Amino acid sequence: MKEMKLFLGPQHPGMHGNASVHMFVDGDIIKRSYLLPGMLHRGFEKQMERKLWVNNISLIPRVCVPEPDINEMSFATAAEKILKLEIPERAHWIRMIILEFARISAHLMAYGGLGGPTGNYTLMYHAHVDRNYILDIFEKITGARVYHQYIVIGGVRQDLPEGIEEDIHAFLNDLESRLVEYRDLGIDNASIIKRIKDTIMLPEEVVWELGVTGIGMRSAVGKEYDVRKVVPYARYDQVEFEVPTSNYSDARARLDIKIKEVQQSINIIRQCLEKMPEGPVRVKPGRGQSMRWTVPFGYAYAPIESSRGEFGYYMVSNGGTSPWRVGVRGASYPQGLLGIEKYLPGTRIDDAALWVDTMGICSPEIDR
Amino acid sequence: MTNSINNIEFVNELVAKTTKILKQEVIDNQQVAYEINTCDVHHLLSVLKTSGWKQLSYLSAVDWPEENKFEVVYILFNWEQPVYIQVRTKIDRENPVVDTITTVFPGAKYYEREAHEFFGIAFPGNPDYMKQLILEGWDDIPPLRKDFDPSAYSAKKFPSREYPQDYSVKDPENHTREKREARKVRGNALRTGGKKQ
Amino acid sequence: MLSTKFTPKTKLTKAEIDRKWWEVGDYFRRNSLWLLMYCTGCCAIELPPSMTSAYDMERLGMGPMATPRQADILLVSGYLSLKTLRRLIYTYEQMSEPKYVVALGSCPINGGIYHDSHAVINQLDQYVPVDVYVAGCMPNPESVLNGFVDLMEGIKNKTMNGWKRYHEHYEWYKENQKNSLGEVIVHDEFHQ
Amino acid sequence: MTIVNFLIGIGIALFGFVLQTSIGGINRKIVGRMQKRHGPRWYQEFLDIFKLLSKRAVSHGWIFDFGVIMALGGIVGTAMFMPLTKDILAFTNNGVNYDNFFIFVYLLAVGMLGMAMSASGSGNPWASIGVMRALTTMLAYEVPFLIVVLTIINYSGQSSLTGIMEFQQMAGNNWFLIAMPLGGIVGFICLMGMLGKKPFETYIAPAEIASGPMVEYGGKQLGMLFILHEISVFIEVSLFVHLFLGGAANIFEFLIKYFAVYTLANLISNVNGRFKIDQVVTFFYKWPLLMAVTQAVIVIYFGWVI
Repeated sequence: MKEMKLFLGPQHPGMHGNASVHMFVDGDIIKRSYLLPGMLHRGFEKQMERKLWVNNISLIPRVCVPEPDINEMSFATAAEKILKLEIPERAHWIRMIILEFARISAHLMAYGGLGGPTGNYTLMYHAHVDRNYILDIFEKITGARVYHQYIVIGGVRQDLPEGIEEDIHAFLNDLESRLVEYRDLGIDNASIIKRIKDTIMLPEEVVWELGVTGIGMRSAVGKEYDVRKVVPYARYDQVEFEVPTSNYSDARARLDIKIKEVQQSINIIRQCLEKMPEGPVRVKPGRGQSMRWTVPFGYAYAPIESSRGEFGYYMVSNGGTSPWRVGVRGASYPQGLLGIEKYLPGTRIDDAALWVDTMGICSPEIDR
Repeated sequence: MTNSINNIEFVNELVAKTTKILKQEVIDNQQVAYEINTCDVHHLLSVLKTSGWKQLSYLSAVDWPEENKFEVVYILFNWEQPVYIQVRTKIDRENPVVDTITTVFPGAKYYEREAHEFFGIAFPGNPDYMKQLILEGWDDIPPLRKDFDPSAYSAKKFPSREYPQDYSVKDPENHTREKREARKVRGNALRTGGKKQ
Repeated sequence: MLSTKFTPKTKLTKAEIDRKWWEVGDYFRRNSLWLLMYCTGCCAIELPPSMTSAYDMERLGMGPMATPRQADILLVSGYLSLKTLRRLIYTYEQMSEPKYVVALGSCPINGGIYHDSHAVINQLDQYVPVDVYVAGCMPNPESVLNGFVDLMEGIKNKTMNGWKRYHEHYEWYKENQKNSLGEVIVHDEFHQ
Repeated sequence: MTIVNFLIGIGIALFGFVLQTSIGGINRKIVGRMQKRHGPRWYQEFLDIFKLLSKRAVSHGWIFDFGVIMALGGIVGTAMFMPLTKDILAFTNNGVNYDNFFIFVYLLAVGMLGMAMSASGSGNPWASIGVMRALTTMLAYEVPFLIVVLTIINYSGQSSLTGIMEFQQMAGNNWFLIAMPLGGIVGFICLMGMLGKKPFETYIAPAEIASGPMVEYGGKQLGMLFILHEISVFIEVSLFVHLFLGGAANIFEFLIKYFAVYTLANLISNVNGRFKIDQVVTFFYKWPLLMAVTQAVIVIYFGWVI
């Protein structure tokens, strides 16, 4: 049969985000494929060079839409590394709470996204309900549902509101009790197991070849390669948590790790609420006027463990009021571009949407 | 990590043994930076890869128009001895050419394509580096160079909305005072439960 | 007092009959609006909450659809880069009429936070006609739903005529598209 | 055969459309409640269909248009033969009922063929993949289903639906679902496949092949396709009711059984994911086929019936 050309996206219900996978299929098997990125290109790296350090805080959350807080954290830590700035102790703990909530929200979205390619919409609807509760908590803490602009250079924007601890505990208990239900609807569901077990493999040598990080790497390598453990930022060295791993990376193992990580994030948030000291949450960074402060000359790379892997900002300052160069290392860059080119071929059309979903490909951070 | 200082010393020795270091910088206890000659990049990266720095985290460039140089940056990471290594090298801005490193790190393929697209750096050896990746039908100088002005490009290409009325603030002094007074009135109204005094 | 019983019956002209039928069609159209899920930008992240159980768009008879042929609303969710605009115009022209365009966020209105970016267009209604704008960065699910209710009102009042405008001023729209895009047809390595 | 018969037949097809569309709407509401939300209005499906009919159509050549009309005609023609209860059926002559099971098998194929033709005529690759998958799925479920139905025909000694109905009702409501448990289960699984419910929804699969055969339809053609779909669901569910649930003595019994069967299929569908196409085929050719053959052997050679 002749090779046929198919587009998965940009306008396709199976594609998350605005990117296009071009596939050449023979029958049902994909022979060649490419990702066509750039539909979400906004010129972030150029925009950041033209804005003040303060103004950039409103711009950066938009780099990765499903999980905006990692951008703020990465930007703030990179700048603090250049500034050699010590931020207040309480701010570290609040940052951790925000980051872990962002991780839960992104994991729930990705796990609910399993409902799209496999067709189990009930799972998707339930996951989005819980995610919406997290957005409500974010709204209480930061004032915004999605783009919080909460983690700023020198701490966090404001202290936690009174009485938020009860809300958080109530939600966490609720979510924890429902994780079993998520397993039953998703990865333990007999009809879905047929789709995700022993398929969409990610062997160890592919991980090293592409440079995949995050869940993909941990599920294949079987070691605790988590930036939070290996290069601890904030106060991750002072909380106890496990990094779930596995030695056999099929789609099911990766989704399984996602659910386990949600459990670990719940534990981390509980510990944070317990260990959090009182005190100020923000210091004034840099010198100069109230807004137009400067950052000294320097280079820094700030890696953060996002829900998809190592996410980092490479930042160069030349001592001015705005960054000289900001480079964004998208967590899904390797598997999104080279992975689709090299390892999507050989799978079936049915698997393409699941491939994109379980590898955790986020198109806005590839395009910037 | 208790042994992070040892790790950095280990890296220092390794890099010093391999190649000539132009400049060295310790950013924090898990991150170091080296500036080296362009011709040594390939050799250093392959040595680092065999020593365990198997992951290429990032590859990009920085534009320094005053020096008339591009600075190409490679960030490597080793999960066993957690040190981030930034390898930087400066190349001529007029004729920017760096040899590809896809033979060492296959994952660099798309980073190099992107660097070519946004800075115009050529990577001979990478088969596809000339192809456009993110931009489509680009008709100007590469956009991340410092002499490219996106605002002028935007004004030239995309018509902006014309507003029938100008809402911008003409007299900042007066404006802030008015605002402050309005805020005071509003606060008073809230404090007294909406009743006028 | 005049009795309505004996008023002479006037025969309806063809135009009037057409109008009546159109009104009947409008009732069905506004109660069953199908969206095209084209996530052009970041506002798409607020669509899942408004579509799923938290805000449940299906109460209003709306739902996501797989292909442009089946859909009624082209939902432009957020900023549009040049590359997206090219595909958006394809998509818009594929949809069957009557069709409506709803633009979410401030970026399609005037460029928003990306007003001086080299890749993002500033004003969507230069290229395709827009019926409803929902401002905000990003609009809450409440305001998204409010925008759709506005669209339904507009269909009832016959003010949502974007697709007719596109027919009437086709040359003008095409010229604008050409000026910004260079060429509307896609050329890249994947479209050999 | 008079004009009255034809009118009754068209009435039955219309009734089937209205019935299935309302029950489909109610089911959307039920599923909505299951997914922690309100769900649409119960008459939403009617609004959808009439809206589609009110839109302008895009044509992709005459095969595309003609195929839809042919499919709709074929399906309406099939529905005209469907008995609602023992007494309500269109074509009857001096006690001879023209509602043989094989009529439905053959006439349904006209509808399917028309749809396949039209979808291929659109020229979209997703559509041709969808059609390919739909035909493969049909091949998969037809074999076990036909074996079970042939067993029933063999056991009851007739292939007329009203006859089978009466046969079940005579012996004190001994439904074939209970009399032949294995066959009943196979019948239900095959019904899920026929309805395109979720483990076997492979040929629609919005997230994989962008709703498959329907990818190029919009406006009037899609509206006709929806009507076609509703009527074919009516035919398939009614077949199951008549063959396995003892048919109906009066119209209310029919409505209740119909609603129960369709809702159950829908609920099962909504907590499952969908299979790949090769998994659908291997699934049907493994357990359902084995169970159907076992049932046939038990019934035909041993004569054991509960």
